Amino acid sequence: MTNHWVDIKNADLVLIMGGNAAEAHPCGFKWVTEAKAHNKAKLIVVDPRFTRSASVADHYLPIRTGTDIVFLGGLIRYLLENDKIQREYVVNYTDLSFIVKDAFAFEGGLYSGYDADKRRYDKSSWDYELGADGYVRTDPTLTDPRCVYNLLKQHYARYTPEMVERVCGTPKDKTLPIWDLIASTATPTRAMTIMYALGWTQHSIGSQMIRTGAMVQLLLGNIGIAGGGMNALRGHSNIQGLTDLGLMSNLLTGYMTLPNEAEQDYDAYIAARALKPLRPNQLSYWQNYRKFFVSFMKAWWGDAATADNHWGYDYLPKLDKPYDMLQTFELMRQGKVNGYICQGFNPLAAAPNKAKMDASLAQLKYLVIMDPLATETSEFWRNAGEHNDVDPSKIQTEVFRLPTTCFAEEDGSLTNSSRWLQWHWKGANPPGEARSDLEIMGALFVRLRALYAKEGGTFPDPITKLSWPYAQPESPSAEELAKEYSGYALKDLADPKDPAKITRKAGEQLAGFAELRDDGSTASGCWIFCGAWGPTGNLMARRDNADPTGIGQTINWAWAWPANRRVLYNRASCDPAGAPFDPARVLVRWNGSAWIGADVPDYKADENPDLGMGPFIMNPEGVARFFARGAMAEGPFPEHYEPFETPLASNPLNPDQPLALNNPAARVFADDRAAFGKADAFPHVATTYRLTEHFHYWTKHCRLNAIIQPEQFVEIGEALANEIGIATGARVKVSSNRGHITAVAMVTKRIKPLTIEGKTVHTVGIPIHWGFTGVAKAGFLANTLTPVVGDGNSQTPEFKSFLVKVEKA
Amino acid sequence: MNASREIVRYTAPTRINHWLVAIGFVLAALSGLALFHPALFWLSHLFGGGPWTRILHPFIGLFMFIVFVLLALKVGRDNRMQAADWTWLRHARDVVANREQDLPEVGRYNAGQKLLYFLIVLCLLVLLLSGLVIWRAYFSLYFSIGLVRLASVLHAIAATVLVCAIIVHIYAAIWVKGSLRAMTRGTVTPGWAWKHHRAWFREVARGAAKPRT
Amino acid sequence: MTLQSLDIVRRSATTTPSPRARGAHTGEVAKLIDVSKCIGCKACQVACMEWNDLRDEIGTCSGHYDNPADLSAQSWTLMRFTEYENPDSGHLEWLIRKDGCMHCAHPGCLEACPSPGAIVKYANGIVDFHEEHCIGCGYCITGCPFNIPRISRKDGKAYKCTLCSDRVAVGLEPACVKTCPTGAIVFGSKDDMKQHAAERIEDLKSRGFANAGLYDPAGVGGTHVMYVLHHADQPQLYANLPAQPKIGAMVGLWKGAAKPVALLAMAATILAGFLHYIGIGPNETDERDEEAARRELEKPS
Amino acid sequence: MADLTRRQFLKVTGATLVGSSLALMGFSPTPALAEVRQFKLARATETRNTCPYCSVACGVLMYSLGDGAKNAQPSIFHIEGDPDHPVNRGTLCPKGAALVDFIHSPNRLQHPEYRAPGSDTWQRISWDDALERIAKLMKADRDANFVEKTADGRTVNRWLTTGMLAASASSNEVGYLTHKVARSLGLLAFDNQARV
Repeated sequence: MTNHWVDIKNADLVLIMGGNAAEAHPCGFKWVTEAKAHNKAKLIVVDPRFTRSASVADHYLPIRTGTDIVFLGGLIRYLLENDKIQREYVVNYTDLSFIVKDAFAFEGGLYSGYDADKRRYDKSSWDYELGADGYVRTDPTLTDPRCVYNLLKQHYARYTPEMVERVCGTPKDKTLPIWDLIASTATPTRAMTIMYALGWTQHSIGSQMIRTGAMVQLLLGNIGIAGGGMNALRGHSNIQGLTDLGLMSNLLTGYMTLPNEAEQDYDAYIAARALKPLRPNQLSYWQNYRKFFVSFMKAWWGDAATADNHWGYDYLPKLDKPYDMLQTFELMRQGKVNGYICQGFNPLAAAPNKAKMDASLAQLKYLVIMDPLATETSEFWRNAGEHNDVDPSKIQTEVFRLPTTCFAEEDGSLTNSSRWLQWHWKGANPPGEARSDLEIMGALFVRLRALYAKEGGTFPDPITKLSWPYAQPESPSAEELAKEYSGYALKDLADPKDPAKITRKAGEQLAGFAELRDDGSTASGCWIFCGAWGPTGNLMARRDNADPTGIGQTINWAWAWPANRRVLYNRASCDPAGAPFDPARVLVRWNGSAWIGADVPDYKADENPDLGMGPFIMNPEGVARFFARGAMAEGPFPEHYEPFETPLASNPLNPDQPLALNNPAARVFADDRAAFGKADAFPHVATTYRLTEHFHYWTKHCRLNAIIQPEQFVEIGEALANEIGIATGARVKVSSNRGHITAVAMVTKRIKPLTIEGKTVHTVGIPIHWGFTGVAKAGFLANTLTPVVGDGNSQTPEFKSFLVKVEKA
Repeated sequence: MNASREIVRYTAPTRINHWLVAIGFVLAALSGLALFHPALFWLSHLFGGGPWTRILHPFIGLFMFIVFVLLALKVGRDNRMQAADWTWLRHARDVVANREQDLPEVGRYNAGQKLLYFLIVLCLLVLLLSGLVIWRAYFSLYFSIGLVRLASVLHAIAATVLVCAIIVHIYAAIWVKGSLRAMTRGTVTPGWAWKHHRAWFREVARGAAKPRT
Repeated sequence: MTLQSLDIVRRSATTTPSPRARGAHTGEVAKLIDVSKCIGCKACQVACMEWNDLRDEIGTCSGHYDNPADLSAQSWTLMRFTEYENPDSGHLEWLIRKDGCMHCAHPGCLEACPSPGAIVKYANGIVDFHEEHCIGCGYCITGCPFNIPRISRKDGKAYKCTLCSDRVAVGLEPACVKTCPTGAIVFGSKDDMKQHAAERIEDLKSRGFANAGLYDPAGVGGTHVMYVLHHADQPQLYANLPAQPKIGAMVGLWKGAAKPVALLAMAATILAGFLHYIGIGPNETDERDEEAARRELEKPS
Repeated sequence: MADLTRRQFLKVTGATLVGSSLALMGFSPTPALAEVRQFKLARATETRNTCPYCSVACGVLMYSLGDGAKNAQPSIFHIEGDPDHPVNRGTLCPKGAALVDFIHSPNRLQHPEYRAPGSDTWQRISWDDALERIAKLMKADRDANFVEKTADGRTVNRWLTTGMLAASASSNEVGYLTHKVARSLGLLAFDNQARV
């Protein structure tokens, strides 16, 4: 979330699209009902199904799953054609005036530089035109045909309301009034927030859908303001924190990235990330990358990280390609992975194509499970009848299942969608012999380290030299670790302006990332968390909920990254001179000498606005990008591509280019491509989702949740039910090209058939949540049906759009 | 038949049957009244408390109904209304005033008894049917709440009528001396029979009437 | 006798007034359910079971969102889902109503209950069942205009929402109210709730629900659980919420007039017999009757 | 007497005729001292926590048996929302409201278990044996398959034959430690649930 949960109450308009906040985040959704009740806000829901969110919305529009870019692209066209944009905002705070290289082109659904064999782009043409001064050329009048504004207009010219109706199935006469309502927030005093979740991310073009939404918000001047923003509603309690901490195949902590194997030179690695400003006087905060990186390496390898060994640069593994989950399971299926550790994760249930997952896991020599609950993954080898029809005697995997504590039995912090780090306390002991993950990881590491110390082995240094300063080495405490990732001084730190003045004594906690140094004198395990445990103590445990301005900032409640800032890009809530766009919702303002207000300014705190520094300080441009440059796999502007399993034979936007039917830059493994189904055999469009009564695959183990939603079902519209001749409550078989499930049919008016390119398309809703362990009625894992293909950038599987056939069971 | 000998009015099986009905009635009435009116809820203590009263009452009722059916079948033939009965009824004031001399001769049962018979039959049928409908433990769930409400009222009305009828019945036995022994020892004196059921007395005297019940 | 932490103003099967010199310290309380804010998440169902230590059976999916399928001794509240295509607007509406005890000012259950003190009404308006006095007759079900109480199969006693009387007694809100994520359920004094409802109704009217209104049915003297409905003119749309609930005429008769009338009738019958005996006296068979009988018997036939 | 309805009045006047006289005879019903259920949290220990499900991160209050005395074994018996929390303000969704059933789920794992190759059952194993065996398996695999340099001489120091999926609900501290351990071993096939 660029903003935060409570801030939603400041919105005048709420667009829920690509998510179902009422269903998946009911307690956060309360701030939507607050905005409605006390801010006269209107709620718009765009979704293939009439959801629980839609049930309390002012406006609902149906849409075919996977076509959100068409709808939003149409909206962008509408805003540009009708000049419903916040001009002062877009001209000053976005790249609309930037000139793009002549070589950049888009034709027939493909951008310049496409290599069809590698399914990859050469992105060199996807960039701005630089002037002689080394800075990007701009045209503030927005008249240059090569400026981003005109390219954008040109790109979305094809996204007409008629095209939206043809592709999305959303009727034009219903769409236009909604677009008009959204356009009303282009004024500085009206704010719209967009709330989305996995309904956007779980597509092969998910990242681009989100970008399109962000572009709408930028055009309307809705980013950085109270009641605005692009608000990703993360699905799990600490997905945000674990991603912030870099628990991804290609990341280090704080969104630093692992080196590629080509990056053998440490300084080049830093230089590629410490981006120089692309416009005059821009902060380009990543210029400090070296400080973040060195402090990080000091936190991990302590004294073993020295300037001489480039702070242990070679202790880090280097990538030849991404090793995301889908890639790893592909390698596993090919027999190239021997061991696997699942810490509180249930991939057999959560990953696409269960049959492939079963086959992959069976290739392992050993599998280690750490979980509080009996997950399906831990029992993938167990024959559970039709729900998991495997032969244990043929599965040679050794499986270890280690019982862990649950939330109630441990101390620590979680980071929510609002980027708040909140401390929690242990209330009871775990059952039986269960142990915390800290104890397990600690004990495992200490054993490994001892084995390497005793026996030696391959490249033992990063293991034996890893900094492990914990009082009980087999059981590091949450407090010790929090202090370590927050950061502390390794030596007395002198004030750079006055070397005689010591600002921080050795061993003292740091107040924030501004104190980090690149000379090895500071340690911070995760720079964006720096200050969470500051010199005054654990700020994550703060519980002052005072909200003096009444706009819901509560900045003394817990601690938010970065720097306890609650609304990202809040500088953009003010005009270029530093006066708030909307005097009724002031986040920050320039008082002539400093930036002050209800929030921590997302800006240089004493920067005079007249000097022209942009509000998007992490970007070297200082402004937000409509033109993504090389940041996205598929191209600088979002383009609609059909899901990999589509009911259509061609992409209506690019009917003559077969390569542009699906995302041309998505990675698809051969066996997974072979497992795709076609519309003639699987005519119904399916989408999977959560129900509010359950959380993922956990709460089927909880009696109370099993009571309120006991048994697996699928939702189908009345029209489809009539077609296949079933009534609600009957059992149906739902098959994809990868397997089938049977479940109770819930026949509903809330799913209506859509007319797409003149043909009727039925949507089938498949709630997840059931499996072959738990106290709820046993069911099929919904991912028996789903295809293995990820988003071109994030490799998030396409769970939201695939083809099935529904028939009477 | 010897004049000095008493006349058999009820055989032992009939008497037992009657008293089983009577016991059933008393228990059903007491337990029913406990459930019917809060002022009488204390009666539930006789049955082991409220829940036991609630549990037992319908079974007692069923028992009473069954034994009553046996009795009613036995005495049914003698309870058919005849022309003379209507005359008797028109002289009800004389009956109450103990002036029997002006009444038509009465058979085994007088018209009042016959009416009571039919009233009890009716009440018990209503009680049975309405009782099943309001029997929460087993049957109520099969009926709409509206029907349960109607049945509750009918049950209460039928019970009230029955209780009143039985009070009349009991009083009659107290009032008409010599009646009680008919149901305790089975016999009446010839004078009693001659006075109250002369037609029946004469049948007995003719030897035409064998004690059937 | 006022040992209760909530003062009782009415007890079932009790013909004399309860002590009532003291008022409720909180005044009359009420729960307001704003159906237009409800997302049917069932948090209230869970919070209710969790707080009251109830666990219903794990049922099956019947092809509807309603789970469990009905109220029970273990489920004191239940979301009822209705898909309604509004003929006026052409819009689909998913009407979701939280069903449960309405805590009527004139409770039909209490009226019908034969067991003294098994059902009580507190001064603050809560109608509560005290199962230790419940005899399991189910008359409360018969008496309730909303079909709420349920008899447990475990103990044969009747159960329903207590409005968390144990929480309210110590100054807390009911569990369902506290948990409701969207604020669709609110709790406070009945006056405050009516005022809150008025604000909500105004908002709903501004959003095109011309018939939005408060459901506080007069037929049962008003309730301490009220609804804000978008279609207050058609309460039956919401899973057959009664349009004009009242204690049924039959229940009124059964529990009203019938009781004194019947006792009077019985007493009168006894009295009549007694007076008859005193006034007219017994009908005795004397020696003359025996003589007459003897004569007849001796007559040759 | 304002609340006395006509119906009640009838009862009072009409029916107590019989009732009161019987009551005088000692048949008065047991005085039913109806009392609300005792408030069950009066002295329970209250511990603050965060709901482990979605990313709203609602504040929860956990109530456990005992007052923290050494001889009392705490067991959480009730959870409700933290009214001070700025986001949830005491509310909880159906998952959060049911957290106590997660803590006490019959499917909570109690002790380490081991499933041998080809077996169809779990067998119990001690922590020491489990950790020892896992560490040995990992080391053997790492030592055998660790890539220090590529064929063209680039230093890569990666271990690709073992992978790890980290959690989605473990704390930042667990995540941080897990990352530290995983990367020090050279793992690249390392992800968390953010991907799915």
